[in-house]
Amino acid sequence: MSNIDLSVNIGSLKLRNPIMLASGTVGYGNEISEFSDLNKLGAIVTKSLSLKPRKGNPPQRIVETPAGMLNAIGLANVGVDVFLKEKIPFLKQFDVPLICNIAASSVEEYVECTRNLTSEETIKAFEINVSCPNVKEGGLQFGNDVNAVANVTAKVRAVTNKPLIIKLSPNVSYISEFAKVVKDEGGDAVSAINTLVGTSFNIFTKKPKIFNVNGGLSGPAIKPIALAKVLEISRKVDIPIIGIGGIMNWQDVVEFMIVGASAVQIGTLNFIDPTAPEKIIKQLEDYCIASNVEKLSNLTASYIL
Amino acid sequence: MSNIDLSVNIGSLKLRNPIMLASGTVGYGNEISEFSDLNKLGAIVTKSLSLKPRKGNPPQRIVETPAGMLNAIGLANVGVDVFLKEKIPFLKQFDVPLICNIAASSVEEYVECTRNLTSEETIKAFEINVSCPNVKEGGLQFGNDVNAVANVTAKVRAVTNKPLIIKLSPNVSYISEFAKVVKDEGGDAVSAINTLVGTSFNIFTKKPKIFNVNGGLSGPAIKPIALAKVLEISRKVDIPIIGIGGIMNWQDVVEFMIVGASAVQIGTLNFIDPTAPEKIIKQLEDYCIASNVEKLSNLTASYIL
Amino acid sequence: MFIVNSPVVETLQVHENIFIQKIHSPEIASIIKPGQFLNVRVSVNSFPLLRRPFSICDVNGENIFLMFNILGEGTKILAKKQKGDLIDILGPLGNGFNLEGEYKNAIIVAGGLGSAPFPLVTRIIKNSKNILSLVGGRSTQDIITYGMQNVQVSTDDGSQGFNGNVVQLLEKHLANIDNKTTKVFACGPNAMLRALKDFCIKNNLDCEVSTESAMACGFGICQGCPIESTTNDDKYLLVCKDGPVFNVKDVVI
Amino acid sequence: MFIVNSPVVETLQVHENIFIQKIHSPEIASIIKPGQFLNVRVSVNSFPLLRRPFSICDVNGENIFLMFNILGEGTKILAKKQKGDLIDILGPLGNGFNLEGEYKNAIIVAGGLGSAPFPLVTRIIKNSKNILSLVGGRSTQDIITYGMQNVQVSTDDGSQGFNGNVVQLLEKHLANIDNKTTKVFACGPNAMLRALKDFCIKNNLDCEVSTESAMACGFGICQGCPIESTTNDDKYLLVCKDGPVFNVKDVVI
Ligand SMILES: Cc1cc2nc3c(=O)[nH]c(=O)nc-3n(C[C@H](O)[C@H](O)[C@H](O)COP(=O)(O)OP(=O)(O)OC[C@H]3O[C@@H](n4cnc5c(N)ncnc54)[C@H](O)[C@@H]3O)c2cc1C
Ligand SMILES: Cc1cc2nc3c(=O)[nH]c(=O)nc-3n(C[C@H](O)[C@H](O)[C@H](O)COP(=O)(O)OP(=O)(O)OC[C@H]3O[C@@H](n4cnc5c(N)ncnc54)[C@H](O)[C@@H]3O)c2cc1C
Ligand SMILES: Cc1cc2nc3c(=O)[nH]c(=O)nc-3n(C[C@H](O)[C@H](O)[C@H](O)COP(=O)(O)O)c2cc1C
Ligand SMILES: Cc1cc2nc3c(=O)[nH]c(=O)nc-3n(C[C@H](O)[C@H](O)[C@H](O)COP(=O)(O)O)c2cc1C
Ligand code: FES
Ligand code: FES
Repeated sequence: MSNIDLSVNIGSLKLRNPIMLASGTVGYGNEISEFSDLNKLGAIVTKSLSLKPRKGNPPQRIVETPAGMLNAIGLANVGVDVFLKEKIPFLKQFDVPLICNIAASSVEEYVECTRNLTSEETIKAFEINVSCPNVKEGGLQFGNDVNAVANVTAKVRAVTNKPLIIKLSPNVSYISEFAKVVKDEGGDAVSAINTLVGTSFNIFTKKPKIFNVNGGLSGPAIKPIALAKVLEISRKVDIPIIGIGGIMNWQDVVEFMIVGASAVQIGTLNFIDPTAPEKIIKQLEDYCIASNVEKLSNLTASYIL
Repeated sequence: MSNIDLSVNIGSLKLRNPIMLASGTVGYGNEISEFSDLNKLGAIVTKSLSLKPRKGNPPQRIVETPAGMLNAIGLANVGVDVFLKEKIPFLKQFDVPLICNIAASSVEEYVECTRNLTSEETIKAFEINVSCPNVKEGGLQFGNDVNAVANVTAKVRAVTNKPLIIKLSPNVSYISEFAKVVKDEGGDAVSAINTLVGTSFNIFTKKPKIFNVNGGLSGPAIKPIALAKVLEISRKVDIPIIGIGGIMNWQDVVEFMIVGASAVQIGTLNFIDPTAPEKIIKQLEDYCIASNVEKLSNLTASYIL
Repeated sequence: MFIVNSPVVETLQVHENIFIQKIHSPEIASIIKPGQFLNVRVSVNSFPLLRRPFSICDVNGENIFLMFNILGEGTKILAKKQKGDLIDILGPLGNGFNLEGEYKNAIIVAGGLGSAPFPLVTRIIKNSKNILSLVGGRSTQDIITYGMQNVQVSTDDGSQGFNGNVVQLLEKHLANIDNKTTKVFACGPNAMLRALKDFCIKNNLDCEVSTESAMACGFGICQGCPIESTTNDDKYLLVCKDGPVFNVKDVVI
Repeated sequence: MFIVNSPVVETLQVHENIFIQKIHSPEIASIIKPGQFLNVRVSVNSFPLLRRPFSICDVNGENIFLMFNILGEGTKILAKKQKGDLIDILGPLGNGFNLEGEYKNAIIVAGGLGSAPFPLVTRIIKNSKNILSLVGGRSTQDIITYGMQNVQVSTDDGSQGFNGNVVQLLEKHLANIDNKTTKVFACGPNAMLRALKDFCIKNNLDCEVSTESAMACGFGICQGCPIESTTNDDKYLLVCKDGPVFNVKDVVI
């Protein structure tokens, strides 16, 4: 082993490397553990949890698009109680930071979920999903309303001392305004980006391919947009950023770090190659050696404009 | 010839078919006329014109991304005067509706451009580009500010009787709010979408690949997003929509019409296959015959949700 | 469940648009169960982005067989793979058919490409069970009987065999079916499976169907492949993990 | 300027990473000028999305030749094309070298893949002009002398020929160059062209360079390929349409 330092910090959360598995693309860890040594990863983020179990949307939930995919899973999840009882014991076996992602339909539900989970020591941080197309308040999506995001951040902050990450919506004009209120209300970091709203229709039936009509676009198609959002936040707000969107290889990880990410999450790629995250960690190490980067975290926001 | 009716109306503008060539992807028609019979097309839209000539951005202006490309041309154009003097005579030879796209740095410039062009009979309609990343007012992009869009629409409306199309920015939370003010202020139609803000970095130099840092993302990668934006407008606002974004074949045209487009524009595809628009028109006719569609315009907003 | 890079041995075009691909994959061949499937990455780049699911069609020694038709870009690329080209396979996936049990007569019902899993099924049970294979399609060019035994054919347009759908053909056999000693195994389009379900429930026939769904991962992490359960209203089953084979009683098709 | 679908005759690997592709394209072969280029669609799907520009390397009867190395996905796909595979070519594009004129001595300066356009140039002028070809690269494996005449080599690491860059090699010849009867034709990386420009202007040498740029369309409609003009500050020139060949005096490199 070399003495390359791949570790990164996200506020008070220290990760052995910047590679996290994104919410909704790793389940609760079981399946992916058959392909990959979870202990090698920076962190894993759970599927969005809600207070009660959610059945999710009827089929069809996904469709492929050019260099991307749309999904409208509808936040199918086991709910906080079953998660604590049935999923945590499995995850406890591993020495990988667990980040709990929470999705809810009201500020109260966000708060209650967090409160119920925060004493579980296996959980190392929270990621609040304010950007899922299924979460509405007053007809507006939470994630597109800067006051709602400020409010959720403040209220959740009040009930946990663990690192608090807010996962931002890209479907806004200026994402940095949202990062700013997160910082102001005591959030520790932001994740950017969640999926972009998209749709796809069957031209013969004239019906949407996805039951929910709209889905969230992920995959390499969105990488340029995600990079621009991370760069925008990085230039305007002093807050750690977790970069997400279309990462397919180690070069993409480096690119996200250069534009401002402290760490990254891998999503759609897990479906295509669940062994990729572990390989990417190795490749990042090789890159550091070849490029004389002693501390990978030095890359963060190292862009030259 | 069959008696299939491919014609469509955009307000008072009648086109022989819905296939238009998008602004910035056809120059002023000269080059593309070597590949394609312009008289077959529904319409061509000029490169964005400004009052004075613009040099545009230094290289590098474009970069390829997964199923897409970023461009930051910087609105390089010959300016209104040279356009009238040198480009119009060439375009006069053809029997294809010419739509003049205008980009400007202030409301006054939009108005003056339109005023100077509106008496030229070759020009059949105006498309106002409020969505180019290079057009700023008060630090905010025009296209992301609903009041600015309302204002530009009203002021330009006052100086021309020709059909007025506003080309909307997709970099907003709710594009239908913008379509609504366009309608309210007397616009005849909206074009959706312009490019999405994106970036791409060279990981070795840590510099942006594009001189302007950000560029506009186009191509098949953005098609699901463009479709969702067109559908959103179609469901909320009663105004003709010109669908744009990632069209690669006749199926994509049909898909845009189903979700609400009265006509479409082809952009990036022109670079790859300048003969494609003409082929697509033929294929649309074949499709109509095979599917017993007598009037192609019946497809518009024929979605079943 | 693992990922292997296995070389194509040959790609045969067995029908106008039907290909059988023989792949040397001892790892998969040694553990696969009939009715399981593989999730195949047809290109190393991101076009197409997602893997494509294919039933395991047959196994012979260290070789496995896929059967497919060209539908879109993915299958087009796959069909071009030649001897020695490597294919990135994730599998085996799903549960497979339960071929064990006391039944004496197996009725196989296949619609179109639904024939794909049955060569292996046939190979495994042919010495212990009586097999009747009913193969249906819209027209004669949809009929695939590769690797099947005791085949009867139905076509919607009457161009081959019985004129009608394959469930109607099964109905014609009803008098001769003893539901205590018979089990039905089926694969095909949803409309066929739905009709078959009604028929089997009405006639109290034990029946397992292999279902299809759009899929991203194929192994349970994306939640992209729900199918409604008849027994649990709070939760969908997953085609990729809980299926693709279900007892018709357990799912809403 | 048109679009043709032309079959590959053969793809030769002439060097570790250098390929020469022979394509049967009578339409292009009959009208191409030396220094022009073609915009090639390497796949029918959208991966990669854009065409890839390549200089015309040589023409022989109805066949044309491309020379390229594998850089990314596009050239990787191109290198795999075999006899009979069709290639979608848009061209010919750009202006080409002006080989006419009174000059007696042609000096060809090529860096790395910058050798690509010179086999055709050489073929055309070899009977009427004296040719000196200076070919440079970082190391011996970058040296491509295919189709060139009277070649001298320079390498940055001294592994072959002159130890230094190709402009320094040219400098060594300065004493023997009569700038009234000599014309320089060059192609290579920007750093080399920049140094060459300085040298030629200082020594009053007539010099045409073939430049490169990122490109989308290749024929003037996207405005994606600007190059700064020395004579008109209000407007960029376009590499694809006004170039790719420029007199060094006319452009800022
Ligand atoms: C468990 C399972 C087992 C399968 N086994 C086989 C098999 O053995 N042989 C075989 O030929 N096919 C099989 N399929 C279907 C196969 O996965 C699709 O034919 C294939 O993904 C099409 O890929 P493509 O890129 O060629 O087409 P695409 O371009 O992806 O699609 C072309 C058309 O096919 C439709 N389509 C895509 N995927 C599916 C799907 N999963 N089900 C139904 N329609 C679809 C699309 O909507 C589109 O209209 C199976 C599917 C599943 C889920
Ligand atoms: C007028 C012109 C003539 C050319 N003639 C030849 C030729 O005869 N032989 C030849 O091998 N190449 C030539 N090139 C360069 C050639 O177009 C690129 O090598 C090719 O596009 C790379 O495609 P790719 O998909 O393999 O690589 P990509 O995946 O597109 O890129 C791989 C790497 O190469 C860089 N790159 C991509 N395009 C270019 C470019 N245009 N210039 C410089 N770097 C680039 C990328 O930034 C990236 O780092 C020419 C370019 C131009 C503009
Ligand atoms: C199938 C699927 C399900 C997802 N579910 C969730 C979720 O439950 N909560 C969440 O915050 N993000 C969810 N996401 C978004 C991802 O975490 C990630 O932000 C997005 O996919 C972009 O990254 P990628 O391009 O690498 O996939 C989901 C994405 C996919 C593709
Ligand atoms: C190189 C390039 C230049 C463009 N220039 C303009 C422009 O000047 N004015 C404008 O309104 N849109 C411009 N566009 C946007 C296109 O008109 C179109 O809205 C966008 O490219 C999406 O369509 P596509 O995916 O089919 O390319 C440009 C697009 C590209 C790729
Ligand atoms: S396909 Fe991903 S869970 Fe079934
Ligand atoms: S490459 Fe499009 S104008 Fe030159």
